[in-house]
Amino acid sequence: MSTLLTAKQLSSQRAGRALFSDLSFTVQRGDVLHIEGVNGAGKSTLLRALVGLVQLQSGQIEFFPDAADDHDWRNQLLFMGHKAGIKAELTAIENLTLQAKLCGCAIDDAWQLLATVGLLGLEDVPAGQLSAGQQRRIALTRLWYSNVPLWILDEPFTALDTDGIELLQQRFAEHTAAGGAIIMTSHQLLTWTPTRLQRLRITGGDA
Amino acid sequence: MNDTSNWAAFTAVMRRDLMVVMRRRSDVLNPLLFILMVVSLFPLAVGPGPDILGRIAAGVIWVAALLSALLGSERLFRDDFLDGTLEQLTLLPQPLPLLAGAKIVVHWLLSGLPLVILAPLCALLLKLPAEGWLTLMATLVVGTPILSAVTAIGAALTVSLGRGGALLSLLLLPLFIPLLIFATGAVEAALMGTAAWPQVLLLAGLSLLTLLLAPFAVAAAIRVSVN
Amino acid sequence: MVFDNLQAFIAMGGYGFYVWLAFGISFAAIAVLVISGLTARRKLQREFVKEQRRQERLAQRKREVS
Amino acid sequence: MWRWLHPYAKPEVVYHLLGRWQPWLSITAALTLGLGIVWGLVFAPADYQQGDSYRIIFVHVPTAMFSMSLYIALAIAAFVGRVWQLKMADWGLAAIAPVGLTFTFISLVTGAIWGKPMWGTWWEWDARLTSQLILFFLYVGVLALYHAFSDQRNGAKAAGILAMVGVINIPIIRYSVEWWNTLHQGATLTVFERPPMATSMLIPLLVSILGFGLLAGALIVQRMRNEILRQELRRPWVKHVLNQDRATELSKTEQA
Repeated sequence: MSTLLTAKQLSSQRAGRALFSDLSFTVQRGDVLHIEGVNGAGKSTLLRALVGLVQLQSGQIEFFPDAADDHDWRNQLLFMGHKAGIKAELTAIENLTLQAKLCGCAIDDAWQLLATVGLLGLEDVPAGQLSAGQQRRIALTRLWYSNVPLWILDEPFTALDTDGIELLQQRFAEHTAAGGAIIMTSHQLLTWTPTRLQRLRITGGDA
Repeated sequence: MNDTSNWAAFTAVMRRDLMVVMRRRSDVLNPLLFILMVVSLFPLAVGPGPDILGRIAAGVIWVAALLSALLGSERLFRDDFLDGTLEQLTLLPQPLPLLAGAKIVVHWLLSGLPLVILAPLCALLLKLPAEGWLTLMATLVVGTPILSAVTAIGAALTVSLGRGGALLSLLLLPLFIPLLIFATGAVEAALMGTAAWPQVLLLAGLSLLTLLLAPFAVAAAIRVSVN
Repeated sequence: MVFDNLQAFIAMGGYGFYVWLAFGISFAAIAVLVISGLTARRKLQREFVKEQRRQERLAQRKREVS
Repeated sequence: MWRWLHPYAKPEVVYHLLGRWQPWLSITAALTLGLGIVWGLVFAPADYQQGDSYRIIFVHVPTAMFSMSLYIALAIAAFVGRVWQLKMADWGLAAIAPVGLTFTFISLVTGAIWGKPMWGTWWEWDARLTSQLILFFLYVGVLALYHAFSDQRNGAKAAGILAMVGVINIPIIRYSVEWWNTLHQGATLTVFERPPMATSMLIPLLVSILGFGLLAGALIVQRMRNEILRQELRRPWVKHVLNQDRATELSKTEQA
């Protein structure tokens, strides 16, 4: 199975205004699909619609069309939106382990993982006392321990410093090299050039 | 999905919520103090004579319980909605009603159970005659799960609105009326020396029915709210 | 016709106040409902005009830019 | 069933279909209701026990009847909207709720007004009045929730869930209130439980029941059409409809 996702003729409206219409694309193993567009063009809506959080007006989304068995696609993808999904009352390490438990992932060494994303020494500080970027880093540990093929990331670089962005891009490169695919939005220019990059521009609003 | 992963997700949701609340004990204590204060207002308002107080005791305790359930209900999903965990819950492969059920159980553990434990003190303050105590406790044990489950529906419906408070009471209080009627009716029957178990059984049945159906309504409401 | 004259009709056998109050409130409530439906349509009309102006502005801006 | 429904799920088609019904429905509603009320007020004989006060029955009973069935219709619309993802059903909910609320309000108020000369009090915690009051609260909740959302599509969905929860609760509420009423042995009120009516009273009552039913239909159709326009405001066909509206209005003002 090399095709992870096909989307056909997606159209959406929000509050009666057309956001995008007749979007079609295919994502295959190793692909990076970079969705671009101005503020309010409907990038987030598109990503949320892909995972079923928002309903579209029309269109068809199919996950893993080549898969032989009809397994649940929710197991096979990872979505991260604007909100980090981090509990302010819990420490970094608690957030990490509970999150992993929820998705049923096994972690070898949680402390090591936090060190990888640059949170060495902050493991048992309540997340509410950390900066936005640091909270984001806790959430991003999911990209290291969950081995699902398809990542759908809405502005993954938000609040990260240059080191963080660099680190994340390295992880992206590893993921695509291993046959994973990424659908993402970002206002930041990538300093890394994926081998197979697709750009999708949403003109949005009044188009 | 298999049963083990469902169970793991259920306990994971419960554990996380319990851990969060343990870091913020005041959220558990405040509704209980609220009940205690409401209960102690009544002797001051209607006079401390045991005949009046004893007659209205069960009603006062139950009304206070309803109000305190509303008081804490806004927070049931608010934080999860704001920090994005609610969104992540809906994306899990496990059935959402199951996870909603976990949240209802946690809510009951943190608001219903303490209420049951606090009830004797309230009954004492309101001079409830001894014949009614056992029945009052029984109605609280079987009735508070309804409170938690229905509150969860309302909280899930209004979580994305930001200002839930007054609206939430408008939605939920009519649905609590049968609970209030049967619970206080049971205690009254006990005080008059007639059998109270039919009402308690009825409440238990309602409780089961609510616990069975409410998770589905909560799940549907969550899906609307994260939209 | 069970009433002899208009006065008897209005008096309603002594229950005039209650009968006419009940009918009056009912009529008023239904009238409010009907009128609110009509004004809602009027309001939609206004909103629609506003929307059209907005789109004209957008189109104009586009022409200026290009 | 679903296939047959499908063409009607197109908002434009429904709008024009309802537009064809609306004048006929409104006219027959006005005529039937007028006939029923005038008959009840002027031609029906006075009651031998309650005198002329019983004439309140001609608004009280029809509105009380429909207040309940409209809530059930509300829940059915919500159910259809959820299961078949029919947005038209969601909009129907927004059209039915205000009508149901008004009918409940009327039955409640007329019941209280009727109670004053009969029981000597404006409000009695009678089982029927009480459950009607709770029904009123349920309606208020559904409408308040619907209007609390800025996005009406979400509002309709949320209100629909609440309506379904409410409709499951209605029998429980009714039963509990009746039980509560007998427990506390309130006044045994017989105003609403009448012996079989004389035909001369029954016929105008049936006519006004029919009239109120038609009225509910006409009002719902009116609101449904508004709702369709509101939801589809930026679609080309709505532009066409509203432009036509404006043209006829302008020509009217010119004539005047």
